[in-house]
Amino acid sequence: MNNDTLIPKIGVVTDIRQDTPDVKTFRVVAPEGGKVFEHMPGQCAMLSMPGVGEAMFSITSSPTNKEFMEFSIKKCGCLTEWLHAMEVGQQITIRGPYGNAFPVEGDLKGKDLLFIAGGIGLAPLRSVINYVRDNRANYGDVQVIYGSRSKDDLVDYKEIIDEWMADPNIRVDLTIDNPQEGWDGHVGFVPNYVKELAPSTSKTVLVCGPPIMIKFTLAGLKELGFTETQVYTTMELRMKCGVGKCGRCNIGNKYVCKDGPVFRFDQLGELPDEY
Amino acid sequence: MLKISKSRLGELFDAVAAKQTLYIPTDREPGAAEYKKYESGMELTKELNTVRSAKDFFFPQTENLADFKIEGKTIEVKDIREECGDFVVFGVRACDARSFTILDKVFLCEPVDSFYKNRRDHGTVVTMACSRPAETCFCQTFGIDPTSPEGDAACFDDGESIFFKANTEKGQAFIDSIASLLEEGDTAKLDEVNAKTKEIMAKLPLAKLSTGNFGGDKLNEYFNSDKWAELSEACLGCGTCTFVCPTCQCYDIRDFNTGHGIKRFRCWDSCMYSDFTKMAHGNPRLTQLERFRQRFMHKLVYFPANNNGEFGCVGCGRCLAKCPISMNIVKVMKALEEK
Amino acid sequence: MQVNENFEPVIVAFCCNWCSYAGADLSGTNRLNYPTNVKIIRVPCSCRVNPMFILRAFQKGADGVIICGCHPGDCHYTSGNYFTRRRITLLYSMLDFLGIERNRTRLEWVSAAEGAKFAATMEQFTADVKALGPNRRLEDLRCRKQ
Amino acid sequence: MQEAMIKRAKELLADGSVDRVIGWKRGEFAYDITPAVFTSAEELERDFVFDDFTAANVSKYLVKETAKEGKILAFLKPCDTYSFNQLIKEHRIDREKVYVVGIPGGPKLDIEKIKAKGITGVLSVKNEDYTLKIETLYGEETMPFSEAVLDKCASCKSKKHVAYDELIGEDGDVLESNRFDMVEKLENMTAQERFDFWRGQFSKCIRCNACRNVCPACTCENCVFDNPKSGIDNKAAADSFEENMFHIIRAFHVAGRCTDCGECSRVCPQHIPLHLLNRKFIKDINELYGEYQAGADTTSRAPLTDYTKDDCEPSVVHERGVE
Repeated sequence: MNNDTLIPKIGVVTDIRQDTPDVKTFRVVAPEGGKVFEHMPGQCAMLSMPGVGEAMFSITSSPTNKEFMEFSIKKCGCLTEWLHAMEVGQQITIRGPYGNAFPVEGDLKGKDLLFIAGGIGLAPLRSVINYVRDNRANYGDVQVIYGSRSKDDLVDYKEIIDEWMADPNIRVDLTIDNPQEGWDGHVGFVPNYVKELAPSTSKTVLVCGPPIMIKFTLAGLKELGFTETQVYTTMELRMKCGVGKCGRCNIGNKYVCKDGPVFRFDQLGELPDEY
Repeated sequence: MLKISKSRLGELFDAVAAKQTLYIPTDREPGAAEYKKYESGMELTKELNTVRSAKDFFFPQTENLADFKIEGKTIEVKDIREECGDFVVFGVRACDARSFTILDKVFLCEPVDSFYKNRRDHGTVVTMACSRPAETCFCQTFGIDPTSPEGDAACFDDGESIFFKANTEKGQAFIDSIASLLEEGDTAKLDEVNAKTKEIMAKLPLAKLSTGNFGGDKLNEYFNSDKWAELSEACLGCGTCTFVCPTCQCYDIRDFNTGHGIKRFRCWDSCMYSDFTKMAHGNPRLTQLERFRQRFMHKLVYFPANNNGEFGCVGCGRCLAKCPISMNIVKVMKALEEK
Repeated sequence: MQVNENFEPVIVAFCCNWCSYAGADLSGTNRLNYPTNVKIIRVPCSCRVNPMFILRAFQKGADGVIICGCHPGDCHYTSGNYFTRRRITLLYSMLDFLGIERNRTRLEWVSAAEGAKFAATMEQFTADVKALGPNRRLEDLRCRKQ
Repeated sequence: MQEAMIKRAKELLADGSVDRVIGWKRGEFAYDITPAVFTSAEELERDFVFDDFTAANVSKYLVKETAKEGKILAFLKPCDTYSFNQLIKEHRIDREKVYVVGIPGGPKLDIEKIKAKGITGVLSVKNEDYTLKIETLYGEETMPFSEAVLDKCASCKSKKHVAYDELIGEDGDVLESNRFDMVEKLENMTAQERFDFWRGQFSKCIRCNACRNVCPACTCENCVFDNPKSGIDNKAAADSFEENMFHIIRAFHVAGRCTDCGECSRVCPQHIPLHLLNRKFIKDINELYGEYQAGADTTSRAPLTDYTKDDCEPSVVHERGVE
């Protein structure tokens, strides 16, 4: 019988990084080494510990990384608590890749890109940002606006400082919600910061973060003159199968796991408001 | 057309069951029929249809997907799939036969569900034309002709004999396998029976129900309708409608710790349940209104939007008969159409 | 019924922390033997035992379930075991009503001083369950060891 | 009766005594009645129905309804008033927000019993002097009223309203019912026979949760069977054990609180006689701890939250009846 997507493969956790007090980044490889499967930026995978649970996570590493996949995971439920408690060397199950991807080889090519992320919302965008950095010639200006509750809650802070900030070809603007000792950067919410920075409306925007942040960011972008067709986001709903059959992530005639998770805002506008 | 006298139906069942597993609808108690594995002497029900639909044969209520063995930090995945044996489901009604086409659209589209396909490949569906539709029947709303059901092979009952007609190769193979029991028969009486059934069909209380006002393009109009509050008001949030429905296909995947390994299984789930879309950080369908709306929007709008206008309902009438508060797709359609 | 001599039942004993668990301890310090079939689960009070616990024990492979608590009137929490008595009576009656063999369930009052009674009770209960054979009527087939 | 009820409901709506009315709404056919809330005289005129098929117990809806603003008029049959009282006792209903009008009870009819007689294509059902005249697609049929009565009504325990603000019609009495007959019959079977009986029944269960969701005693915000942290949450009984467990735990959880309203068996799509489990508990409680009728009042202590020092030991279970 052919392989069935519902039957998972094994992944070995080879590295665990504590990014923030409640976010860890896990490095996953196949038992024989190398990646379990290839993916495109924005796609997701089902991770599971049998007996504990299974859930969909966005793949935060770039496809240009040929050795491993990474997942940045926030502790918020049964499975994520278990994942946070595990040690290096643990095997988990993994299946995927699921969903569409950001159109990095399509509509985004040649465009000026603006990434806007809040908190753990950086996880899916990090994949795209690193993909773009590795294929820098294919894209125009690149700007990242990233904010979090506090300095400690900025995911991948080390990579941001050491690699992105050091990269002369991209611009990074960080912000945190409230003033904090040892922070001399910008303070304020992401949507307001975006308005302050007033990026050029020629850019194509990729935004991800808490729903409330996305809502206000989109409103701010519209004020600045951006249109809905310029803005992409990635969604999250409860999922079980990952292939548009189990019915959970259904919004209108779309299944977020299969037709999403990446949507342009004009596409989202056609769907019923139930997410 | 080939036929067999009804008095010899038992012989026919015995002959089929000698070669492969045979399931027939039989009476469990007065007024309630269910599909059972045929054993010699078992009689075909006189009920119009079974309480549960026939979807169980291809999409059972629970089934194992994989086993896991965990030792220390290592996990072993066991693929427990096996080629299933050939089987025949006899006596499926036209509505349920159509439901398989609808389930196929979900489970056989890429990526193909191998668990479903396995059973679909090995199952032969032998349908039975209806001659006594009930007041709850509305299959004609969805363009189904109960006097000429789909399925691999179709049977027709003229009161004395059962006639056979093949619709597919698989159905022809089935008829060939029992050819020695069949004889050529005159269909004059059968034509009369069918004409009579059609007369009744035209007189059914729901004969006028039409899908004309529904379809993939009606999303915003109906999603935002103010009728949902009233329609869903009394809904208990149980799964009766979902579980007796031949086309409802939502499922859950769960793990069970047996003490000596983990079994991953899938089971039917219902969008009517409060925890269907519940996540660690919230629930996009918070009240019964949203959950109720989802079920009917899916059947009347979302499904046709993705499947060339085909609706996710076959008009079998099970939810009409079984809903504890008698709220159902017919009432929903009628209410949404009012304006 | 045919008794399988090789069958070793799994017995789950829910023991109240204050009396019966101490009673089990005492039977140990007194070097009294009781069958190794008995797996003790310590609970703060016999009334902590939810009917679900009992069913789950059967599901996960127990062949018999016994609940031990302080004698009526001696509850550490004054009245816990009086509630236990009513609840468990009704539950056992229901299991009986559903056709589950009666000797698979029991309740005994064992005080901290009754080490001998604890050992004798377990001996007797294990023998009774052994005579019944493996639990088949209230078993989860998925948990059966191949 | 229906006219009197509509008239009274319209009066109470008109004078502002109540803002809403909960009752029953007519459906597509003669028998498919839906519980419904009415807010205007027009709605009442058009849709309100009270007939031989209005069996649904609307008391549980009052949990949701009394959480809203304003007062609601509830038409309660005698058996419904027991559920109502029990919910008051458990602080699930705000009594101040309900105006209870007691109405006569059944016996109500069960369409499934009519269909089980082979009468299909039912278009209308008329009760003429306790003979049902049933018009169908295939001609007219008749059957005795008594043979189509709902099980719960056939063993009615009481025609007395235990809670009301006013009555339409006369109050009745608590009845000597035969409701424990079947329980007794089962008790007198052997354990193997009982086991086979229940296995046959529970194996029909499709875990639709209709019994739980309709039950006026099942008002937990989050049921153990829906709670992933309980360890026993399940959607479908994946094993016969889980079928047993669901029904045992559910019956146990409502033991001492179940008023024997019979809704669980009425709504079961698979006709599992679930009320027998509840009645077994009621019978045991009556025999072991003294007669108790849940919902008969709003103050007495429930048998499982009470005890006496000389209660019987669980071993009595093992000493009586048939093994």
